[in-house]
Amino acid sequence: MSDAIDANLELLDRQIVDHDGAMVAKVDDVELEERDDGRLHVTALLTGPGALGPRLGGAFGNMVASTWARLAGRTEPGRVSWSSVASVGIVVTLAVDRTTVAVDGFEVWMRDRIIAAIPGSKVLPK
Amino acid sequence: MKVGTSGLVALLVLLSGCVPSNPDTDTFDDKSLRTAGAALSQTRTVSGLLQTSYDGRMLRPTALAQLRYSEDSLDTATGAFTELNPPSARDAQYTRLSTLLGEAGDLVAEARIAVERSEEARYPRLVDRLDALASKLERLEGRLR
Amino acid sequence: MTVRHRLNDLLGMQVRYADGTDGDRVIDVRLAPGPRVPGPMAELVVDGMVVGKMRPGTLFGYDRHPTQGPWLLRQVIGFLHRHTGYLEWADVERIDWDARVVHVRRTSLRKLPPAR
Amino acid sequence: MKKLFAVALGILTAIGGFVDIGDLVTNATVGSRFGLSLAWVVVLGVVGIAVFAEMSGRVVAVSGRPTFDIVRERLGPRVGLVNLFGSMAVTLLTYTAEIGGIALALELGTSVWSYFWIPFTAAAVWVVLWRAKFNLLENAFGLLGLALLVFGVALWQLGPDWGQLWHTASTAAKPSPEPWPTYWYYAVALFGAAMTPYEVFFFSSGGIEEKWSPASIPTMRSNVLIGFPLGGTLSISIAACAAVVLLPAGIEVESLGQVALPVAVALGQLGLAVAILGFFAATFGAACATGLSVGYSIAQYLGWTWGKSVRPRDAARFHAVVLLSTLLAALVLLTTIDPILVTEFSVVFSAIALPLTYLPILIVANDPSYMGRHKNGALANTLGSIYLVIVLAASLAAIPLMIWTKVGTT
Repeated sequence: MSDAIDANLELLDRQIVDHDGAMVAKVDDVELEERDDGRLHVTALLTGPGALGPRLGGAFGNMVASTWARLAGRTEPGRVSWSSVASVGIVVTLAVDRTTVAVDGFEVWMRDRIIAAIPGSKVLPK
Repeated sequence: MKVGTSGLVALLVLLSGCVPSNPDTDTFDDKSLRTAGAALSQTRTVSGLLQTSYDGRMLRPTALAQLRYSEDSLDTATGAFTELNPPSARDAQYTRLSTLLGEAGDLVAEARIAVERSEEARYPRLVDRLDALASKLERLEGRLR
Repeated sequence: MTVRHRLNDLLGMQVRYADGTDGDRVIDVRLAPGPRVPGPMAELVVDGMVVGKMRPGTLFGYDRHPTQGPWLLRQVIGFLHRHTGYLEWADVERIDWDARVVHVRRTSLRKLPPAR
Repeated sequence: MKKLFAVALGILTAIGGFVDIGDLVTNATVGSRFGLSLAWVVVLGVVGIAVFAEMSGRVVAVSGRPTFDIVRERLGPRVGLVNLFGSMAVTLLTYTAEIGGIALALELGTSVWSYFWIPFTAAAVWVVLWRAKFNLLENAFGLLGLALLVFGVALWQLGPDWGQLWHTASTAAKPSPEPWPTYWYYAVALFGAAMTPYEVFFFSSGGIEEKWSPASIPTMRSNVLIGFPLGGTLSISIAACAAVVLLPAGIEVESLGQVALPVAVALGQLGLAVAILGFFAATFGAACATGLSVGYSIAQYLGWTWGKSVRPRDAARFHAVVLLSTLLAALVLLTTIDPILVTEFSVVFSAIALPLTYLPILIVANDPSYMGRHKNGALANTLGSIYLVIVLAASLAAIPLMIWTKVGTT
């Protein structure tokens, strides 16, 4: 039983980092797939407001999910397939680079639209 | 949402400590006490500013900046008090305090102008008048406490 | 057609025992390593459920790390979670995802084994 | 030798960075109305923030998880979000008060109206947050903040009756005219000023910025256990100066100029200039800390990339939040609301919001899966539990006291 994981306590809401430690997203929910062996298999980690909204629950949670869906133009949340997960500990570490999983659309949008336009955005703080 | 906003309004009214314009004697005495205290505080502040300026211990920009706050604070306290309709039993107290507040306002304005023009020669005389006024306010405060 | 669910749907489901009684809810889902699959980690499979009253402090972990300090909190949370127990996957007869009810073969919970 | 320098630098910045506009105003106000009869609350608050910061610093050094990661992991997304809204409201309020404080300090130095300065101070703070590296920012303002030591020198120069000062402090002898509810209201305000939540957000996120590891625990502890208490003595010296000069004169502090008056009386123009520099550095440093804390906390809750060690374009959402908060703070100040009033509210709401982040840190500091052998010992848990009760009590008492005393004005 040593490497059993309690999902709510030790997987949900954990920070996901990519293989060189860059922050990617949070584990906002976990995808379970029914297999012919009758068991539920973890097939992916779900990220973004699309996954977090339902967990917040109530009118507010629905609003979060629906607003995001309208802005992002889709209802399916960000999906990190289980095959790219390297380890689960205090953080969830991926075996791949964060661009591979491409779950941070809002980050890219904010970077290209606003932050990149401000002088000095490409310079490392001194 | 309706309950929320009315609750918020009630909280703000409570917090602002707003006083009815026709207060009873207790509320009026309490308001007089706090107004006298506020006036005393600003009068002594301005006196301190002038004294330290005269002794070359104060920076002129700091004195000017603080004088502005003291004058504003005094005007606000005075306005909030004089607009009250005192209970008949407190007419003497109302007149007395209103007069002192008026004198304080004039003196602080005089001090501001003097500092603005750097007329240090006038400071000692102003300090004496401010201190005399402060003692009167202090005595009035003592009686109200 | 592969049927997929979200863990959030399972968490908080009512547990209905064989004798029809209910009132307990799914607090956590224990995952255990399953079959080898492409990728560094073995696939995780639902192996059991932590079940009890939905009370504050479920995420504090005191029921699964019983020696965790400080003493004051351990007493308070321990008292709130005294009913918490465990169900193995084999104890689950079926999960009704629409009615959000887990039908169980047993009439009571097992004792909760600590996770580590 | 380099290690010694790092330790010394850490302690000095902890002292200089400890006092902010909330400490300045609240301690001076309390000194001018209650003398040193509330000094025990500052001691209580300083020990409290030292315990709280040491725990969160250890959690960061060992597990690499700063405050709001833990808040979400231990309270779940829903309660975590309520916590985030509460803590952000307080931190934004404090951020606004700090930027207002910088403008007030500049006004004292130039006599130019403070509202004129606000756009420039807000812009200056943002540029520093956009370009400066984390430890440059912390060290520069931390060291400059040491200028506030001038209050200790002023107190010494005033040659007060030390016996009488010690008597009022040790017996918490409340001056007769002040009613008890107001006394307890200002006790909560002082406690909130000493134990502001953003200090822990900034301190723990700073641990990530400076890449702490378990090896950095001793240095972190020296900063907290030596720097914070010395920072606390600065607060007490500000209150003592007010008690010696302002209280007898019946001057009740309502503006920053009055806070500086005792220094002018004691040390003259040079002392006053150093005090104003200290106001500027303390509020600017605190503005940077609170501004970053808003970004840190939201980014940590949502899992975004954050921090000063990456290029702004690689932490776009984090910097967008910092920019938005700065604009918001400047707009609020430009409504000519008095920054001192904003400060008074910020310290009381700090006391209210404190348990929200204190509890998760206390829990995780005990969690073996996060901390391993570095988890809380008996001392940390005893103090931690005592302060959990104190923090909850202060939080519950804050609003009733605020209403009963009409924000301390009765």
